[in-house]
Amino acid sequence: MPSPAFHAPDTVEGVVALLSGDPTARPLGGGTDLIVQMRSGRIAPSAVVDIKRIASLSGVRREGDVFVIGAATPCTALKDNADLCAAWPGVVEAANLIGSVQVRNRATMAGNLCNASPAADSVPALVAAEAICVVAGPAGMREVAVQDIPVSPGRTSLASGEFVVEFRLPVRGALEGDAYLRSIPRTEMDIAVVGVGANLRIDDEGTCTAARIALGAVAPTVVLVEAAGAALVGTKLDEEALSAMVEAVKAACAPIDDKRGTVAYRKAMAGVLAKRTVRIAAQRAGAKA
Amino acid sequence: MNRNHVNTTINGDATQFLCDPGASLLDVLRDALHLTGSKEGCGSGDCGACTVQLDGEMVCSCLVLAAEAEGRTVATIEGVAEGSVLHPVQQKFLEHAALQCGFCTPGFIVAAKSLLDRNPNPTETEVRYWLAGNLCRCTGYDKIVRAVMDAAAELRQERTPA
Amino acid sequence: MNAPDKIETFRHIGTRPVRPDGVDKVTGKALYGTDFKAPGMLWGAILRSPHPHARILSIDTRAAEKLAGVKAVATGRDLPTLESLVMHVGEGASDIVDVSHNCLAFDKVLYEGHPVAAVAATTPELAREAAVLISVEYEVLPHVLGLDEALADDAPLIREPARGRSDEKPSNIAMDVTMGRGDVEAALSGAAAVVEGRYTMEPVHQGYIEPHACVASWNGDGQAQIWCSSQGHFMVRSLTASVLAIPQSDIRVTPLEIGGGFGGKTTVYLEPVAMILSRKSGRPVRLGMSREDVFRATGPAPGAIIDVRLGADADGTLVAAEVTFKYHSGAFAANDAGAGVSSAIGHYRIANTRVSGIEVLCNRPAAKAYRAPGAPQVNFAVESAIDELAIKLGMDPLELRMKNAAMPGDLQTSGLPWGEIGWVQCLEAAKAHPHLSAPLGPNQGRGIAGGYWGNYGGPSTVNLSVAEDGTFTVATGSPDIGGSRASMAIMAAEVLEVPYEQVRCVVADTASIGLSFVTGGSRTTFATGMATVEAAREVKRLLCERAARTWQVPAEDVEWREGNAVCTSGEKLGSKMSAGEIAGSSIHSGGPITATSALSAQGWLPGFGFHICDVEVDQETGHVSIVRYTAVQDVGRAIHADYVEGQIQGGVAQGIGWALNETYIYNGEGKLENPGFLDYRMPVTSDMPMIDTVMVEVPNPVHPYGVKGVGEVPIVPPLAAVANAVHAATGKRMRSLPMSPDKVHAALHAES
Amino acid sequence: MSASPLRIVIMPPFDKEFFGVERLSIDAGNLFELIEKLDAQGPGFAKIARARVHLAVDGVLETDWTRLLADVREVIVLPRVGGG
Repeated sequence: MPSPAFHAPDTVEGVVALLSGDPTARPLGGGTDLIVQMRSGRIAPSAVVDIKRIASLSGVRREGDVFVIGAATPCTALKDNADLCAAWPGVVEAANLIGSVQVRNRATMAGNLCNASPAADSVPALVAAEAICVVAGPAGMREVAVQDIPVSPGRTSLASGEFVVEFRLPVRGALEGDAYLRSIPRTEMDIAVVGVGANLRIDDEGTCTAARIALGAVAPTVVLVEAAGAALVGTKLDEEALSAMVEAVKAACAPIDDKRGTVAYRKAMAGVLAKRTVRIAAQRAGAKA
Repeated sequence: MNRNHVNTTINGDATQFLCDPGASLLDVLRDALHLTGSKEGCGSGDCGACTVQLDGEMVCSCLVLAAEAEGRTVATIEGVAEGSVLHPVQQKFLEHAALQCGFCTPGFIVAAKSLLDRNPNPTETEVRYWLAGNLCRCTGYDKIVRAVMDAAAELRQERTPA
Repeated sequence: MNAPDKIETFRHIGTRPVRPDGVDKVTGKALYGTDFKAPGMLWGAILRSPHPHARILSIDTRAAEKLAGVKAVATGRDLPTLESLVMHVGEGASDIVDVSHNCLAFDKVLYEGHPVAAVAATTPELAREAAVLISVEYEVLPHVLGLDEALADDAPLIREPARGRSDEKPSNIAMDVTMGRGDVEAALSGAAAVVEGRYTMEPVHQGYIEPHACVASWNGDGQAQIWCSSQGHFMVRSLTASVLAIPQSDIRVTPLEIGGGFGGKTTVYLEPVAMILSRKSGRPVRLGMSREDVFRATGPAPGAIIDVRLGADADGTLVAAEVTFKYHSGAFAANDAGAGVSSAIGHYRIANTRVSGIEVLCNRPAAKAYRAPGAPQVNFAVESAIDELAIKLGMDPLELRMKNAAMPGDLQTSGLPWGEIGWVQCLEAAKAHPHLSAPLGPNQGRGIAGGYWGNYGGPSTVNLSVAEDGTFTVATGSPDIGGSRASMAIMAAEVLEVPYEQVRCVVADTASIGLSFVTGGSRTTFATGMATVEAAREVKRLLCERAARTWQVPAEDVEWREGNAVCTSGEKLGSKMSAGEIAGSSIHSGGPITATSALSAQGWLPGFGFHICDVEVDQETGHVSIVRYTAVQDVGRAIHADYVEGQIQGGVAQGIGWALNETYIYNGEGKLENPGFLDYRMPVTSDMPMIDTVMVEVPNPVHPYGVKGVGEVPIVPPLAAVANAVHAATGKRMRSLPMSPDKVHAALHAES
Repeated sequence: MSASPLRIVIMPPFDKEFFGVERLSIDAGNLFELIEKLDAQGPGFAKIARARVHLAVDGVLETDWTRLLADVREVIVLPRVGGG
């Protein structure tokens, strides 16, 4: 068990150079997954590259019509940006369900995404939000939809030398809302048994004009259930529409039995939580109950 | 063996140490710097017994690489009291008997102090959720929550000009 | 020492002073088992079995030994071969051969995580690296985890046929206990109402936050020191000496602060191994466990299959009870069945009873005591069945319990009569409590349950010495897990009629105080407290006697009042000498003043508790929230009221965790799937409400201050209290623990 | 010595494990002597008695085995229970 080298470059290029030169090197954000995996012996990177010394990677900022969230921003820091909280409460809440306050003071959404656990809390919310992440690599910067990053448990689509530098979310108008709920056995400190992110837009009449529903922990990766969104569009989010949405959600579930939940329970919870999540998102969008 | 040389500030004191690049901040605090007040209950961020403040934010020191402490400030349980004068959270833990074995206590005190530093008037629910990352197996949390609420009340009184 | 000193008027008993070890613990100064380091110390690591059951064919340690910085390697062959010897120094009896083989496997590994070899090196990283270099060749054997599976005819045998059973067919039954009287079958067939059910659960862990750790230093002359945290350093000395076949006096064990035990630190896992490594290396050696090691290789409480049948007359008189259970023993013989039998139905007066339990060997870590060991499991079944019976009879469940409650003089399951128990007083206090009549919200339900634990007395030694300034030091041999130093100081100050702060209490090492049994069995405040009171009374007598000789008056003319020796008659009438004045001149009055009390405390009494639990159930998700909880308990008399309440609250929280989410999860390969706090889900702060405690005081007439023992009772009733509340909220009877959301959901939506 | 032999009640598991009976009549001056005599009838019993056995004298647990048994009617041999 040789110790990894530790690097803390202060430029994105510096990180890319270190990562591209060494296939087992890992970027270090909050470390709340990486360090646990190193300690347990599950991974043995030859180098750890701390990205927190790069000023532009920490914090939330506005660039025109876009919120830019640096990849090294800890989850709790998202709450300090009132505009982000008002526009994307579901994303901020999802990120602030991970672990404990101690963990969230370190953990980042980029780490949550790139750990590629199907149960990651922030990912269904980001997918529902249609978030984009900017990836830096040897070939420069590219934009990728969040849902295209994880490919299977523990694996991402990032190429050698690539790492996520930021998330981009649009500034929101009125009549839009998002939400995230998860099922865990306790009230805190658990991995999601099921997670559901919802993001809606309605018109002045209360008719849903756009909807994205994403599920966590019911498949090898977080899944965007397009049929579920489609079931809501054009409706007033009435019981019938919600039931159709729930059926679409259940149909999209392909969970496993494991120590955290059964197939039957996960399917049932996906439906229950999808309905609850959509109701919260609708309320946030301004729909009449 | 490749070792990192780290300059940091611990409980207000400029501190230097050499560490294995894979060593956690907790390892260095406990084994190199002999600050054993921060405890290792799990090594995976699930028990909070190793809670310290890093640049003012509470973190599990088992989930921080020691090398990351370069140029940053670390505050541990050993720095919570001012000399022999206990912080109100410490005093209230004693008065409310909010500890039995006491092993989780340093982590709880650092976490509770972090809460009260930013929110001097938390509700019971806020206290309970803030402290959810700190496991206690002895007390059932009742007296801990009471101690933190009482410490908050005392801090509010201290901060209110007479 | 029979009668209480005074009736109800106490100077210190029942107050809530700050514990003497408090400041050290809130400032991080206190040294726990994991904190101690010796100069020149080596770091140890243990190689553990990846298999639940395998024969060790060979162990090759050469590569590890060659690694620079490695100073010693040990395997089971380094431990002496021992004759079977059953000892009772921890909690329950254990065979010293089993203790030895659990520290380091000899020829077979019996569970995943069973230690196979150990190394000591100059750094922890090197030690871990070296452990991995040890190559072990295993012949993997079929394993068995389940109770019924382990009892099947073709089950793999965990060990050779048990002693004394050579005439029987070999099986995995490690212990078999049956008690009872009367004709259960006849009574059940004549009963107006009968309920029966099977209740099940997997093992759960004590969950102390401090992992096991020790430092051992064993010199060439045979003398050794061990620094560790445990529930009893005399237990550590005795078991370590026995495993190593060396004299006990050659080992000095210094107790460090202990970060929780709950019964789980009443045996040795690491100390004999650290000793071997130290002897081989000539250096002090530290061994510690990771959290995963703790879950995989230290004693969980047994899981269980429990069958209950209860019968009652139409008026609610219980006429028959039959309880038959199987407990996991794990890899070695455990002790929970006996306590399970005596803790099942003794709280009710029932003419016809049969309670029978067995311990079943299987490929899991050896079960170890966990707070009222063996009692919560059977109590869950019995108190659930009582609830069901009340519904069947159309009776209020509290009235049913009151009608049948055992009283002093009634027979226990063992046939012995109950002493001065306070069960009825608990029920009456609960009946008067506003919680029982408080309104419930939607989806809420209220459950009640009662239970008890026998408690214990046993050997304790206390030395009480007087400093030259008249202040007092109490030295005990009982590790302080939850504030017992404060309780001892309170009792001594009460006897000596001095301020609490004038008495300080320490836990002395094995060379500095006489034998004391483990802090367990809820015995410390009772037994060590009895020794403290006896020593304080003797010191008081000595102080009076010194004053009498100083004044040249008969001893009977001097009394101790308000912390002073006072002359009560004659010429010197009214003369006073403080403890400081007497002790300050003690060098000229016969020497230092000190008293030792060494006793085997008898007359312990069981404790009874009655719990009221309100839950709210999310009908769609199956989540159960505890919204209100009240625990009533007969505590005998509370010495330090805060720590009595704290024991009750802590026991309730552990019981709630057991009821709702805690459970061992093994996969098909016999490997533990949840060896960490992430997936072994103990209650967190936000899971819990405040826990109201009601201390009922029915003093133990044998103890000078009426102490009964408090710590274990409160974990007994919560399992059924929660289950009965879930039933009240949902109409579903949960007979399998834990009542996790998926299981409650499945019960609520069985049709879909 | 007691006036008439003591009634000894052997609780499970010791009845089957050592004696094959549930009741015995034995003369003994104190509990140590009783254990010795029980060992003669159930070889091996003395060896495990300290660790595994509680003795109740006329219905009350007695851990002092020097206790004299004159005027005692019954001794119950029952399993010792551990605590946590």
